[in-house]
Amino acid sequence: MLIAFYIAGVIAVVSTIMAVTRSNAVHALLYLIVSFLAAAVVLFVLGAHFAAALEVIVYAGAIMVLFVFVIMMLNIGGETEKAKERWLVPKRWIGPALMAAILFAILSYAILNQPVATASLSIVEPKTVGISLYTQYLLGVEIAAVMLMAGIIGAFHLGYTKRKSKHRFLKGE
Amino acid sequence: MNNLITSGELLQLLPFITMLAGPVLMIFLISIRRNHTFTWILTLLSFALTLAFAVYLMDKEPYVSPLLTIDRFSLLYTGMFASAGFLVTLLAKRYLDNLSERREEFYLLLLFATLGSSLMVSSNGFASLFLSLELLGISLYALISYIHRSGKAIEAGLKYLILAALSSAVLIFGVALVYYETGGLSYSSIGTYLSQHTFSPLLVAGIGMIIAGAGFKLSLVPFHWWTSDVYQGSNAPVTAFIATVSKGGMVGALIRFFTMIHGTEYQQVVLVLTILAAASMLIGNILAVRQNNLKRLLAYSSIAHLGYLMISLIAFGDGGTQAATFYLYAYFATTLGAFGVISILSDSQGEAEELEKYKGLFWKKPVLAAFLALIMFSLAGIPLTAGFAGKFFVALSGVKADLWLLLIFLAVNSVIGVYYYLRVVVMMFSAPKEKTPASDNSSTFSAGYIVLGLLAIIIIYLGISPNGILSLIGSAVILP
Amino acid sequence: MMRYLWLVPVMPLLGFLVLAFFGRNLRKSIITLIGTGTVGLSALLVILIGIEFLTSPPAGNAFTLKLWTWMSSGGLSPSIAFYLDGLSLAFIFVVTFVGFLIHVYSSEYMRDDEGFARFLAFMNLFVSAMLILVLADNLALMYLGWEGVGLCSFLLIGFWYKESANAAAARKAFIVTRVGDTAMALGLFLLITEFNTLDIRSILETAPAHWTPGSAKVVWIAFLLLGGAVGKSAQLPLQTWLPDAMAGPSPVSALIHAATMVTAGVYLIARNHVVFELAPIAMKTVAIVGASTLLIAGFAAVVQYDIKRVLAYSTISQIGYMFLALGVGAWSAGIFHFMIHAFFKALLFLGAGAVIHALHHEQNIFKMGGLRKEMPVIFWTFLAGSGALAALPLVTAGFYSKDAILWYSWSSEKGSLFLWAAAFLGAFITSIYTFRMVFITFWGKMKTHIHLRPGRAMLIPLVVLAVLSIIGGFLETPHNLGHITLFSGMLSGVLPEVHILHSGAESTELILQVLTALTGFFGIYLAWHFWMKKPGFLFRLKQTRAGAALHHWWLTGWGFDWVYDLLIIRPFTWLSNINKNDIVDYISIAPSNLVVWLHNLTRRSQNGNLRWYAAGIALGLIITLTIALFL
Amino acid sequence: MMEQIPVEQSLLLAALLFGIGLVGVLIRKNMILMMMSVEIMLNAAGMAFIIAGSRWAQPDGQVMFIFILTMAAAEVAVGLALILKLFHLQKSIDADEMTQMNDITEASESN
Repeated sequence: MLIAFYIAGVIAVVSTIMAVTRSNAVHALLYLIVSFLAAAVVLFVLGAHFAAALEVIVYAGAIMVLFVFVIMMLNIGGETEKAKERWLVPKRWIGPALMAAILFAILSYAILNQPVATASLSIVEPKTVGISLYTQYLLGVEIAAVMLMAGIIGAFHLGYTKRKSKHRFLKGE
Repeated sequence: MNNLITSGELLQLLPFITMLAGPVLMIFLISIRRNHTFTWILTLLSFALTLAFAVYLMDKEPYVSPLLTIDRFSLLYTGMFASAGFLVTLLAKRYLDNLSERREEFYLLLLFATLGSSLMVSSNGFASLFLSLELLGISLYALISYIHRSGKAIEAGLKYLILAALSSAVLIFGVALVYYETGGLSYSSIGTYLSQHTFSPLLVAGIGMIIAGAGFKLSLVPFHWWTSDVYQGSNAPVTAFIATVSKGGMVGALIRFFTMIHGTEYQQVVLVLTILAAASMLIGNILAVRQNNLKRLLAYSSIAHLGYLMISLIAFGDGGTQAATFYLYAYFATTLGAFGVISILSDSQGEAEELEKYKGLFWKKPVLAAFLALIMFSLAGIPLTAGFAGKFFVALSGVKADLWLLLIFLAVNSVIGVYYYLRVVVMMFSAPKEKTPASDNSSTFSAGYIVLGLLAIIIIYLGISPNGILSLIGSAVILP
Repeated sequence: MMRYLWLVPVMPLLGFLVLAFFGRNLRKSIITLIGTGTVGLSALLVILIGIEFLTSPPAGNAFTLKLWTWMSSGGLSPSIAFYLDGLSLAFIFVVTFVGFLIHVYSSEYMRDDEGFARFLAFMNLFVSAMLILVLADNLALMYLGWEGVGLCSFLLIGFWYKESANAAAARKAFIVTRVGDTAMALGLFLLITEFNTLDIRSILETAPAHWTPGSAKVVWIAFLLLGGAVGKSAQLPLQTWLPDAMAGPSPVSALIHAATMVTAGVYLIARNHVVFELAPIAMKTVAIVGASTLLIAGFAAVVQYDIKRVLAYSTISQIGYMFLALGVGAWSAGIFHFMIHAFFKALLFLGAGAVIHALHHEQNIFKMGGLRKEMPVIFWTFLAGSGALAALPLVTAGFYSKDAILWYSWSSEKGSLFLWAAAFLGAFITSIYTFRMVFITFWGKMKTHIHLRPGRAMLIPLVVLAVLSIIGGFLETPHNLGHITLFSGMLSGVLPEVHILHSGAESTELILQVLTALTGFFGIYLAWHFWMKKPGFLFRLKQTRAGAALHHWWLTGWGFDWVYDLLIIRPFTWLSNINKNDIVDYISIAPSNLVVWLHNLTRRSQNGNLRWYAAGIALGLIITLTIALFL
Repeated sequence: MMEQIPVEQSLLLAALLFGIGLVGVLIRKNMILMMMSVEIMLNAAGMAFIIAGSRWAQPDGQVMFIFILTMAAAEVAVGLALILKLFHLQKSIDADEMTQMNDITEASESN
């Protein structure tokens, strides 16, 4: 299991780096899906079987597909970005990478400076998760539902286009 | 299943249910037939009912569940947000009338956003806080870009979305670290843990990230970047909403969090908050000094005002929370008023955001100009306005907690503030450059004028006799 | 009668409200009636209350009238309450009475202005705010009045706001005084933390037991309060706003300089005299600030050609005298000078206003002249005021008040030779610039045609004030001249007696009096000599500065002039040259330049670039975490 | 068997993913990929929750993970709609071209 954790972890990190650095948007997304799958393995190893399944189904399966759809709709996959192949000049990434490195250093300092001895991990069954979700977190689920509704209404409104009418305020623009 | 909701608890949740029932009803109505005015009235009704229920529940038993605590404190804030939402709705009507279609969703989103903000204050743990924060956020993304044929609105919406999601990620990562360390998501369990253990680096990092995420919503320096662009890009009623309700929710949530964990007893927390407050006051005011766009000016001034408010949050005990809440009231009234004026003046030429447009306003619309002058005086903290009383209480709480450095910052910054607030006033009184065409459809804004009249009364009332509100706030204790 | 004390500030406030809301639709006669009538009624009320107060003094020589609790928070509950004692009585008398005369005057002066109602409304509000300031029984209410006065000055200085210069002057006045205000606010907050009360009286009563003299806290508080006083009273280094404040109409200047606003600082120090006496170094600073201000402003006044600016500098200089008096512990002398100054300065401003009005808004004194015969009433009243300002011995009130200050700056415990010398030199310069102004304006040839003669509403206040400028001094006379102590008697319960070091020095006092009187006359003579008899001399002097042989010979031919040149003209051209470059202004300009510079610097950060903003947030996060973890 | 996995290392993995996501937000000009990078950060936060939940043997961590998932889905929906709108308006989804509003071009020169 430990080996699985390390292998999945390395794959997750490498594929995430690839996802962030690829110039081709579709490639980046595919790497990201790999990264999410690896993350799912990590979650599984950590004992969260339910979450691992959700990671695959919702994150890699649903959300990422949405991204792919939009990229294909806008047709910005390959060529537009290819033209700027040399986009990854050091000037652009060195600052952000440095910042992220510092942030990571700070966080690892905090993580590794634990006064308490390392606790062990244990498996949390999907059943307990489900029960807690619908008892203790019932109101939370309700709020999440409202949140999704707000998202749907917002996306519906914003996605709507009709060319002929123009807002009176915007005639000047 | 002893945790399912009983009918008695449903009654206690009424203010929130009202804000939910309104949209549900509206969705049904929209699916049958769209009617702007009717939806508008329904929205107003929902807000009014929310306020009424909040007032009604004030003296009833508080509701405590694993996720929400509905006590007098949260009801006070809910009432405040509902009133602000009511006023924003009044202002928005004319705006949306100019939109040819699809006007009704605005009100749904507005109600959702207000609900999110109210739930933030009622949250007694990070799970519900995160959810309600995102409910607010997601409604706001769409509201900001609501008039989505404007490039500016889309730009503002996207900027806000990316940055808000970024800061949400930071906040929630911080929460994860805190949870990892303490084993609890509710404030009370974190508080219990803290009272028994020392502050470990991981916990400090977690709380630091939470403060950073909260600082984004409050637009504290250095998390303030979005403020001016979003204020400018979104339409004036929504800007008023962002400036008030969305920030107020976070202030309330922070107050509850710090009360439960006794956050201001830890010098790391105090140090970080002090630096954020000082930087916000200074940078906010400096950015506003020569700003020629009224919306951006108000954005920067709101950064500074949240900085002032932070003083009382840091001072905390001895009326600090009361001062913060009172300051929020004053800030709500003033900010809503300012954006009310902007939305009344906005016309087919676009948003009235350039200061140049306000040149000689006194000669064309004396009532509006006088009102805006009152707003500016209140923002500048001239006595007998709400702004003065708020600043007075904030300063008083700072004095009691011996926060002299911050007080000196407050004093210096209010001088800078006076400069640009008066600049607006002087602008309105100076002679207009050229003869502007007679103002159009000035009689149809009666709803807007009602809002302004109400706010003027509130601003002066809070300045002359703040006692009533103050004792109300004083009675609003936070339940564990 | 004292129960009606609350009406004193409320009457003008009512006037303000009525005029502000309905002023547009009222006839001018009714506006006049409301605007002046309300202030007149308060003045009447003050006189009645004053008579009752003096004839049958209330217990403890003070009277408190509590109306309602303003707000209560954290154990503090400032109330709307008024407090009357000798000090506040003196102030409210001057504010209402002189204020009333100014209102009467402006009812004619401003009658044809389109904003007549607005003008009177603001004036009423101004008077009301000042009354609240001096009558306040607690610090919060006092701060309310203090800010209100500032706000009204902003509104009135910028009254003719259509010209951007006027609006700029108004803003300058508000912001410069605001700098002082913030210092004062900090001082007040320190006082609150020390005593946990806002009540002025209980603070002052417990202060001597609370602090040891000279302890750090009390010194801090005294200096912060001094900051506020310096801002409002236009003393060094915050005096720069006052000359610019001349942008407002003349009655406004009269009100600001005589009855309200600039004297607020004097009131603040006098009211908190206990604090200052516990902080000797702050007291000393008050005296030094007063002495240096009176000199610098005096020098500046000599070279001005705008009649209102001459008067403005003279106000700064005279307030300097008051500060000097307060600084040496001669409290009642300072307040007495405040009252007399209010009479003659109001008179001078109103007279100047009448002249300006008559000459079609001509303010340059070199374009006036010869008005002595054309406008006799104005001339004689103006002369009375000038006499008082220059402290002509025996016959003017200014002599008695200024003489007291001069005497105490020498003889009091905290006085010194230097302070006396400064005050003495100041008196000399005062007589020079005062009579320079009088001679140039009223003597010589007519240079501008008179187009409008002042009517009765303008002349009567002038005459009343002129009479007061002459006889007002007899309320308080020195030991060797009758020894009347009516005024200091009234203040004796409030302000401590001055401690005199050189006791029994009657002869010294007489010598000093004679000396002062002589220098006054000498100054007048010099003014006559240089600006009337040989007007070309100064001109040539300026042309051939420091060098030409002819000029030098000519100077030595006038040995006397040479001394004068060396001692007076050189220093003052030097000083006025410095002043022309507004070196003192830099002190107030530098911070604003700094702010603008910072603005331009930080503005670049708001470049609209999303990635830049995200980087900003990331950097902020790193900084936050670093501070939290490693500091 | 589970005991073999050190908690710190898994938390470090989450922090590392969080950092990489941050780099992505900062260097990506394509709005879609920017949003994608934010998703990486959110996913890392969710992972941290699960680690914490496993550490305390509580379901709360996974519950929070689900909530984060929900929020991410809603946000992506709105965000992608906005990006589509942006593309319609500007024919570009380059973040660097989205600078209509700023303080530099609207430089305030007059008083």
